[in-house]
Amino acid sequence: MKDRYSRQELYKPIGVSGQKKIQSKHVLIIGCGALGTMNAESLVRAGIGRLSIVDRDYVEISNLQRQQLFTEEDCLKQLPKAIAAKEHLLNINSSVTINAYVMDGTSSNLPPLMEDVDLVIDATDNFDIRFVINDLIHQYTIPWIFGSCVGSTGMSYTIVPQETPCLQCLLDATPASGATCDSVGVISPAVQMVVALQQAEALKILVEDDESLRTKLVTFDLWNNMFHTMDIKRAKKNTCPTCGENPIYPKLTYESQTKMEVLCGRNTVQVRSKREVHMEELARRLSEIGTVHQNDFLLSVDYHSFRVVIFKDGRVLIHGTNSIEQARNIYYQLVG
Amino acid sequence: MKDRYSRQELYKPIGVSGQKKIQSKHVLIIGCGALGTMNAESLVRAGIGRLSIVDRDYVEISNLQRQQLFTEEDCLKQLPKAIAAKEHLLNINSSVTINAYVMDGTSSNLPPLMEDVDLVIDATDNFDIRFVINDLIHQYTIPWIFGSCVGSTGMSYTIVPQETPCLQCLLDATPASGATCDSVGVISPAVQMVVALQQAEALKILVEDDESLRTKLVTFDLWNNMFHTMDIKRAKKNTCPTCGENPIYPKLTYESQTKMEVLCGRNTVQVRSKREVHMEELARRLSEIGTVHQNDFLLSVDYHSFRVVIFKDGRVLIHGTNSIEQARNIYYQLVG
Amino acid sequence: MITVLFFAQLQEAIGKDRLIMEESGITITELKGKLKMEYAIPQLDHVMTAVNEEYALPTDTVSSGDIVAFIPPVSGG
Amino acid sequence: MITVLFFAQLQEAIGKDRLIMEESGITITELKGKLKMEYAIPQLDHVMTAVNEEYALPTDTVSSGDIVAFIPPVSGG
Repeated sequence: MKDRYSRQELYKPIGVSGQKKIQSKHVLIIGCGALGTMNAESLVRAGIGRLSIVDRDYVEISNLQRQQLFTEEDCLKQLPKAIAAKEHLLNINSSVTINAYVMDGTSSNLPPLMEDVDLVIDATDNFDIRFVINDLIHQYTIPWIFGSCVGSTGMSYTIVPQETPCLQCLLDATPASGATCDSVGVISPAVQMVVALQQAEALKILVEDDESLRTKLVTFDLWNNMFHTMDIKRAKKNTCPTCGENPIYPKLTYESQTKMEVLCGRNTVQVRSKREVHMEELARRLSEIGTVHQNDFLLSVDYHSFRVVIFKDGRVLIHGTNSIEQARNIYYQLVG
Repeated sequence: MKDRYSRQELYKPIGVSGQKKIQSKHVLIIGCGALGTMNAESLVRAGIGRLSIVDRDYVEISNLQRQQLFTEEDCLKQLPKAIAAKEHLLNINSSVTINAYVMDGTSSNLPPLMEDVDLVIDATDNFDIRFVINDLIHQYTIPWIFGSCVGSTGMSYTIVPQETPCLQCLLDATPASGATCDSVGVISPAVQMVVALQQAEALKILVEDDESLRTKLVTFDLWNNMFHTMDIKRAKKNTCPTCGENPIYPKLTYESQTKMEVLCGRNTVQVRSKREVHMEELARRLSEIGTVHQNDFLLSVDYHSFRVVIFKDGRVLIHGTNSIEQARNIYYQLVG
Repeated sequence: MITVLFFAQLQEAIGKDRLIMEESGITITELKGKLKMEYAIPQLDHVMTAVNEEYALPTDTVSSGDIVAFIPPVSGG
Repeated sequence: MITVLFFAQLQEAIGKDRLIMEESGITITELKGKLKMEYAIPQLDHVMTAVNEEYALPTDTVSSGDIVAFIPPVSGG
């Protein structure tokens, strides 16, 4: 198998010594959807030493349009994404150690997974968890590569603790809502472009060529042929609660967590989040999904067999389920 | 299965009507290596109606580092790439019609495959075949999407007959030699970036949104963080032998073909090509592979168990094989 | 004259991906204010702003010839 | 003063990905000539040239402030 990585070893900035480094490293990918599967496949083909994957979902038919690795059979078997991915990844490269965690990553259960990790790759679908990761990687001093996509657009940015501005510096508060793939769709080239940007940065970090890291945030729109880079040095804040001089890691506190509870006997889950809700914007976006009813205090929309009611203070009721897992998915699919 | 393409139908420039168009179209991918497998997987997930794939190679261990779809088992079975790809693609989406052609695409055998095709995607690894494709798609009036990558760099450009400059306009002659993955290596993010660019253009063509097509040639280097677009309108030549007013399709003539013949009893294949050879450049590049011996008339290099001798007039001898197929691979791997 | 680029869902709100505006010497906050008067884009409060490919603060001033980009954070993945 | 960008294998020949040159009013052919005198880059005859992101002909003139890119065709795939 000595020729396996020959094309990577021939590439001078990696070489034989870089390949050895790659094979000794451990990467944690959080999320195993479109960005997660493609990042995972890329790293496994590249010969990463160890790969840990965290995901709470099961393979669904609507995933197959853009999520690599998964097959129709995975969907029929309703396999958890992390498990299905692991199986396919081992068929591609049996020499990689793969840890699959079927769980909803939170500030409570992610810390143990941060031990011994050289790089974290963001493949999540909402900003709640991204801010938690942002705090964790600063606490553990691990670089991470932010990536996101929707429609034909996407963005990526490499965050190195003590070097670059962090996500908190860039986005003062959790965005009220970001467009999600479940509301405006997504095409696979947008996924591929984000992964290309993430993977190039990942390889630089793994071979310890930090000087080559991109220092800019990239945004693109493939349908409109736009590619934009933004120098974000100015965004770094000394007072940042995550990467500033006196970090308090605000998203790791119990109070800041988005909480879900089953409302007894009502076939309803209640979600309490600290995030601000912009009602008009949300209404406009949800109107793509179904008829939105709105008054001064709340808006409601029917989504599949569920009825979702969103209050101005950020509280959300999801009627039609007693499952916190299911409610969480619906919540992030609609609110982002 | 009605939700299968929901994320693509939600994306407005595609929508339900665009999805129907995608499902009625036929795409031909020439080459099933890194660019080919990823383009194929992307189209099959997107629900393309019919996909034809042409490739002459077998899966090898050094492919697995960057070529999607293929597994260690394909490699052990030494499956032809087109066949292995077809099998994996059908597991992903059983509703797509896939034609796999295990053959070396040439100006003689490609014409029948051009019938009834809506789009051609370039996933080849040399300019000889690209110029043949360039002629064919103008003769048959089919758009095609050029793509190539090596190291951390790549390029892509969409060619629409009667609209844009063609490959012949852009590159007056076949480049003497292009860097190849076998000489300077390649990393998978470069592949992903080219495919992202190609697939976005492919979707625009398939849903007939020609106005959104990128009109520029893109070049990038992911390791050096460069992204460059070039407006190539000025390159269009009325006298172009392929896309000009009096096309003669020069690469479709018998004389222009690269010819291979077994030299009887010598365990050697001779290659005769019309292309110019730049000896210094080639020597420099081949020195990455092995010790190059050079004199005023030729240079020679040992490559695996073969000895390759390249003459100034473009003639090449490949010692150590009687197989034209094997010789052809070596030739394109080294000369590009 | 400044060029304003819009990304992601802002394009839909504006109806195109860029605007040429006859403005100069105004702050980012003022520019956003003008855009909000003309278009229904409430989410303009939650976007990142770049001027000539550099991160910009709300108080930064935009001059003629500048390229301003409004980049809403995208959350999907 | 012009900026010259190099892609793919040209970077290795030059030793970096860009050069700032104190030139103005010379043609692309002349610029290539100067580069070939200074660096061992024979393949400069087989590259595409862009000036300010537009395809350039060998006879085009480069002025101060221009960005010239030399783009060798990449063949792999």
